[in-house]
Amino acid sequence: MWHGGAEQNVDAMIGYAVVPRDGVRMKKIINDPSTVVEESLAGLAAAHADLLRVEFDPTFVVRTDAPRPGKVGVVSGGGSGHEPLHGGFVGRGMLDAACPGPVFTSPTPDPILAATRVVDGGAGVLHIVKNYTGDVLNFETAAELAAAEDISVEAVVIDDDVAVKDSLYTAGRRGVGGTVLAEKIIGAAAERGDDLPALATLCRRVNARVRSMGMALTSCTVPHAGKPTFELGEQEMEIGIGIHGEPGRERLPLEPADAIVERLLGPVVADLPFGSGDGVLLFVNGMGGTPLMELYLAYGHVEKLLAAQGITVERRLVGNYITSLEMQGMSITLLKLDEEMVELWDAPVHTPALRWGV
Amino acid sequence: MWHGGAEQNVDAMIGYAVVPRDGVRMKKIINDPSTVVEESLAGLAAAHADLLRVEFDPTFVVRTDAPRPGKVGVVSGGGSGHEPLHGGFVGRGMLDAACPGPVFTSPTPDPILAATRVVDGGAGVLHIVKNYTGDVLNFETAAELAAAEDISVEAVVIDDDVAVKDSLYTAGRRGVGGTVLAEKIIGAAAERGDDLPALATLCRRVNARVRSMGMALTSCTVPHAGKPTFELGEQEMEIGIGIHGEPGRERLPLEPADAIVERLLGPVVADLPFGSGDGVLLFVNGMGGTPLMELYLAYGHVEKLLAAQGITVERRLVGNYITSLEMQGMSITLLKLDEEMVELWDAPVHTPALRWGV
Amino acid sequence: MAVTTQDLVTFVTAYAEVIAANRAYLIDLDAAIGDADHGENLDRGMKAAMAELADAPDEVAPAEVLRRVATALVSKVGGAAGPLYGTAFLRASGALRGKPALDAPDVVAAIGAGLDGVVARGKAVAGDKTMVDAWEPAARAAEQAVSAGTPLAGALAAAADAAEEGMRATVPLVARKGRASYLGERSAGHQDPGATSTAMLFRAMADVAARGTGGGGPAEPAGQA
Amino acid sequence: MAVTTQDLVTFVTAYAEVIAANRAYLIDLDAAIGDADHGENLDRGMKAAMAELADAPDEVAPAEVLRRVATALVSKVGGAAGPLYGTAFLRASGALRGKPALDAPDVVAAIGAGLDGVVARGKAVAGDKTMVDAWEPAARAAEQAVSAGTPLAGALAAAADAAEEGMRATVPLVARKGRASYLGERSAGHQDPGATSTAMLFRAMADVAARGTGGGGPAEPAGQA
Ligand SMILES: Nc1ncnc2c1ncn2[C@@H]1O[C@H](COP(=O)(O)OP(=O)(O)O)[C@@H](O)[C@H]1O
Ligand SMILES: Nc1ncnc2c1ncn2[C@@H]1O[C@H](COP(=O)(O)OP(=O)(O)O)[C@@H](O)[C@H]1O
Ligand SMILES: [Mg+2]
Ligand SMILES: [Mg+2]
Ligand SMILES: [Mg+2]
Ligand SMILES: [Mg+2]
Repeated sequence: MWHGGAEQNVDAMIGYAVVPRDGVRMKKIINDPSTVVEESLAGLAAAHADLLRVEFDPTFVVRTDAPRPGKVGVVSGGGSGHEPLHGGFVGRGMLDAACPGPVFTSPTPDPILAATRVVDGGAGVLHIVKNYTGDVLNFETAAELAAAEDISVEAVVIDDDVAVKDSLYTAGRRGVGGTVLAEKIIGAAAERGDDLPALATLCRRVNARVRSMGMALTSCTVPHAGKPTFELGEQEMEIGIGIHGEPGRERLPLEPADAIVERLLGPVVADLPFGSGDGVLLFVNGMGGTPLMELYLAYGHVEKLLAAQGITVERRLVGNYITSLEMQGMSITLLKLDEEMVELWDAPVHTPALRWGV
Repeated sequence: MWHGGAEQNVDAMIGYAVVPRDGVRMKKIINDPSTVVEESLAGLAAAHADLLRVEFDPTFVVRTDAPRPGKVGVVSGGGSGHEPLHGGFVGRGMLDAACPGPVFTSPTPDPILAATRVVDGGAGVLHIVKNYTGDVLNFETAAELAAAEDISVEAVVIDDDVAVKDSLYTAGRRGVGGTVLAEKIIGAAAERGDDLPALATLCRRVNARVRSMGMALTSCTVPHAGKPTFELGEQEMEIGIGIHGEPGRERLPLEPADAIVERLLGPVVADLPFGSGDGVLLFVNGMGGTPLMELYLAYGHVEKLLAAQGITVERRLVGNYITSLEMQGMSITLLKLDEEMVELWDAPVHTPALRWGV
Repeated sequence: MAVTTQDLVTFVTAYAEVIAANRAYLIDLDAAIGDADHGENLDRGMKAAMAELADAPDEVAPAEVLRRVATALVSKVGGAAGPLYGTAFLRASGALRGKPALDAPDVVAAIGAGLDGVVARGKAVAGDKTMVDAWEPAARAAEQAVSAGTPLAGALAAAADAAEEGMRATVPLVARKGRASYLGERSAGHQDPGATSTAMLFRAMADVAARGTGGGGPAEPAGQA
Repeated sequence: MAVTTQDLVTFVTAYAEVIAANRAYLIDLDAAIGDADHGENLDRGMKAAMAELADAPDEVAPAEVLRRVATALVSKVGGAAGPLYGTAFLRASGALRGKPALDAPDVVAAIGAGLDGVVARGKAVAGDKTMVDAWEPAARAAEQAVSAGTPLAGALAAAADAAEEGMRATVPLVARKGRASYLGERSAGHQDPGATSTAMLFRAMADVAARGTGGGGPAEPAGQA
């Protein structure tokens, strides 16, 4: 019923994840699937030693100046493969620490707990958690363990993906592009001195006002799997994908950019709903392998469609910020802004991936 | 001898570049190959109206505050498909204008001349030109035409690609990653008030001290061609590519990241040569479709190799900054720094793609 | 015919081997309706569990064996399966606390506690297309068999059969929990990876029980070519 | 048998048609040793040239036809080919300034001026694997034929043959100029796209000359199915 069985020699299996036995390599600049996350983090640390350092046992990324006494620590994390999220957002005015798990696998409680301890400056720690069963469960356990050490922890779950039909009886919606915006805004609020309950409330408010939807032109290859997660025909695309290379809600024939944009934007706008008079932050995100030429082209069309509905783009972000490895594709995120959010978005930030005002 | 011939009806050919007749689409978020550059630029302009505007007849990107009286205008350009280069580098402290041609085709003299006129604040204009026959010839013509209008123009040609064997009798080396560094450094020097001869001298000095080499894991698809420029096997890579999707010097079996990095870094270091005691800017660049996870992994290995040779990485840039459409691959650029270059690199810059200090 | 610490180690070892052998298969199942990591995650976790057990002194209690496995799974697997299997082993360990060796009702209690742990953490019910669809029938079958006086080996064989049946029954289901739920109707037609790894867990248990009685060195595989 | 403005328009039109028909072919040639744009660029340029000629009054001089084509190519083609062909047409136009109609030596002079323009801008010599490898033998053949008293149609046919031979001779060459030079030895074994489009230029010229004498409406294609 399943392939192989107990009679196979386990030794022959060890190292399977290393260079596949037949010498087949992937189209990736990596050495070994079993060390890709750590090697990449080592590079991040080497490149941005002024901002952050990386601990490896357990693995987390943390600001060089943590803990900051009196400041709430802001921690996020999740599987790797979404770079620059989350490690690339560690630094002044954004995350105090990030916990990267293996590729597409949420971290275990150990690194989350360790990061939580390191960034606690006495004012408690906020966990920003993307809504995936694994992330939620592991952050939950870490928070319980931290509480047992008298660290105040609040967790806010981000679930902005309108591609997933929500229901009381399901795992709910995924956390996707809205996470980047929440991390920036909450990071700025923490930097200005907001306390833990205020930050949690603000983060829930951001989550309540942000919606996203994504699509893929190609699949991606998880390093330890060694082959594309799904097969997509030359003339096909997936609509309603998340950020883990999982297939989406629908497979459709390829379409022009304008039609793709409309497929994504329609459900996003309708869901909140966004409406005439709203000021929004528009985030056009690439899935990792989509060049800026295409993202700006899409951005232009989204802005026009929004303008036609009386929705004003007050702030924007265009680029590959929350990704699925080398997947080609994009997502559109809209956040309904208020004055406070604009101010916090504009506040100085200095991280490997986002920087302004510094 | 060639396919088809004059007897074919030209009308049937018109629109070939639009949606291919059999309805075949590319894995790109675009509407129409014949308008992709303009549509993308419209999105860039919409997203960054605070920094730049785009003119369309002829096509160029220009700072909103141009011309700045007394400041030398810095203009670059070349074929499109290398985004964010050059349009994404227009703004404070970098380029005053960029002239994007069609995909991988250098612009004609018209937009270069128009941009040169618009940014001339009386102190003349510096053209930063990548060394390709087309770019050089078209910028040359534009400079002659500008001179006829009494605009002082100096042109500096960037040719940093060590993959190309240099010789008096050939087209010479290509301009690649070093262009990004030159544009940043020269932009900062222009902003502080350097005059045209000083800028040209400095730019030549940067060019003399910068070396690059690139590789591809995949080809890319030029929109109007509709299919990949070259076919690369599942287990192959191209070493010594440029930024136009052209094949490289050698086709080799895929290798681990460390081996790839060594293949690129060796010739770069040997060429200048860089040596013990040198302080460098290390630029690890993605070709458009390579995720940050891989680029940081490579960065880490480069830094280690340099350290072992006594070369210190004093500044760095990691990301997809000079690209070949959606190509997966990377390039490594080293610039031998001096104090002035460090200061100019650190100077404030505010463009769509590079921002700090502002 | 008491189950000893050594039997539990043998079982855990057998499970680690099955998971290693089926790593790619579980990745493939997860690729179809999830994110292609289930086999990789469990394999990493069970290797860590084996490392935890390698330096276990012979005199540790059965509960300690399961506690060590739980710790390894919680701290090395991550994702959804890490906390779920980790909690299952932790609760099973708790149910066996203080017992130097186990009888059939102890094993049934441990299995039941494991299921309760999965449900407590994951909030899935039968029919949601998760590992619960294999756990629940397995726990029920073991309990009924032991209540009816079936010897442990037979009860565990019944549990493994039930788990495999539950696993197969996930194929037509539309997922309501876990990552597969994001696919909506498209999740139907695929076997749940977690239910599959759970069926493997019960089959490993049954195989070890079938091989022989407690005590002594590594059990010899029985009835193999 | 003078060449008129109308003949030149017919020739430019024929060339635009050949380029349109061979757009994909020229892209493919350029993909192999360049950047896959030569066909696209020339097609865009020749369409622009046709637009420039569309509103040309009948009484413009031959030099003006070529000047308009040059302007269109310079301002619409870009890349290497734009300035090179643009300069060629501009210099050819210069060679014909003031002439209401052309005789065979005028045509030879214009071709020679065109070649000089390409060489002046591009600095390539024969054997560098560029369009010069087609231009140069074509110009030489035309000149020799006309000097030997061959009528224009025959001279241009010889030029076209020579250009095509030069084009084919680029195949084994290692490029020393243009984008193909970056490939080093790997550029050998491929036909140069620019030499190919130049051969097409001379074939279009010869075809138009063969079709008939000056004046009158669009020439009828001769000897076709
Ligand atoms: N809420 C839940 N309750 C029980 N089991 C669940 C739940 N969510 C997911 N699972 C199980 O976990 C399996 C997936 O595990 P794994 O792939 O390791 O984690 P992830 O989904 O985080 O990548 C699913 O096949 C399913 O059986
Ligand atoms: N220096 C040169 N002199 C003459 N012809 C050249 C030179 N450089 C390039 N060419 C010609 O230009 C052709 C390429 O044109 P095209 O593809 O339009 O430009 P680009 O190389 O800029 O993409 C080559 O095939 C070659 O014949
Ligand atoms: Mg996972
Ligand atoms: Mg070109
Ligand atoms: Mg999974
Ligand atoms: Mg070309």
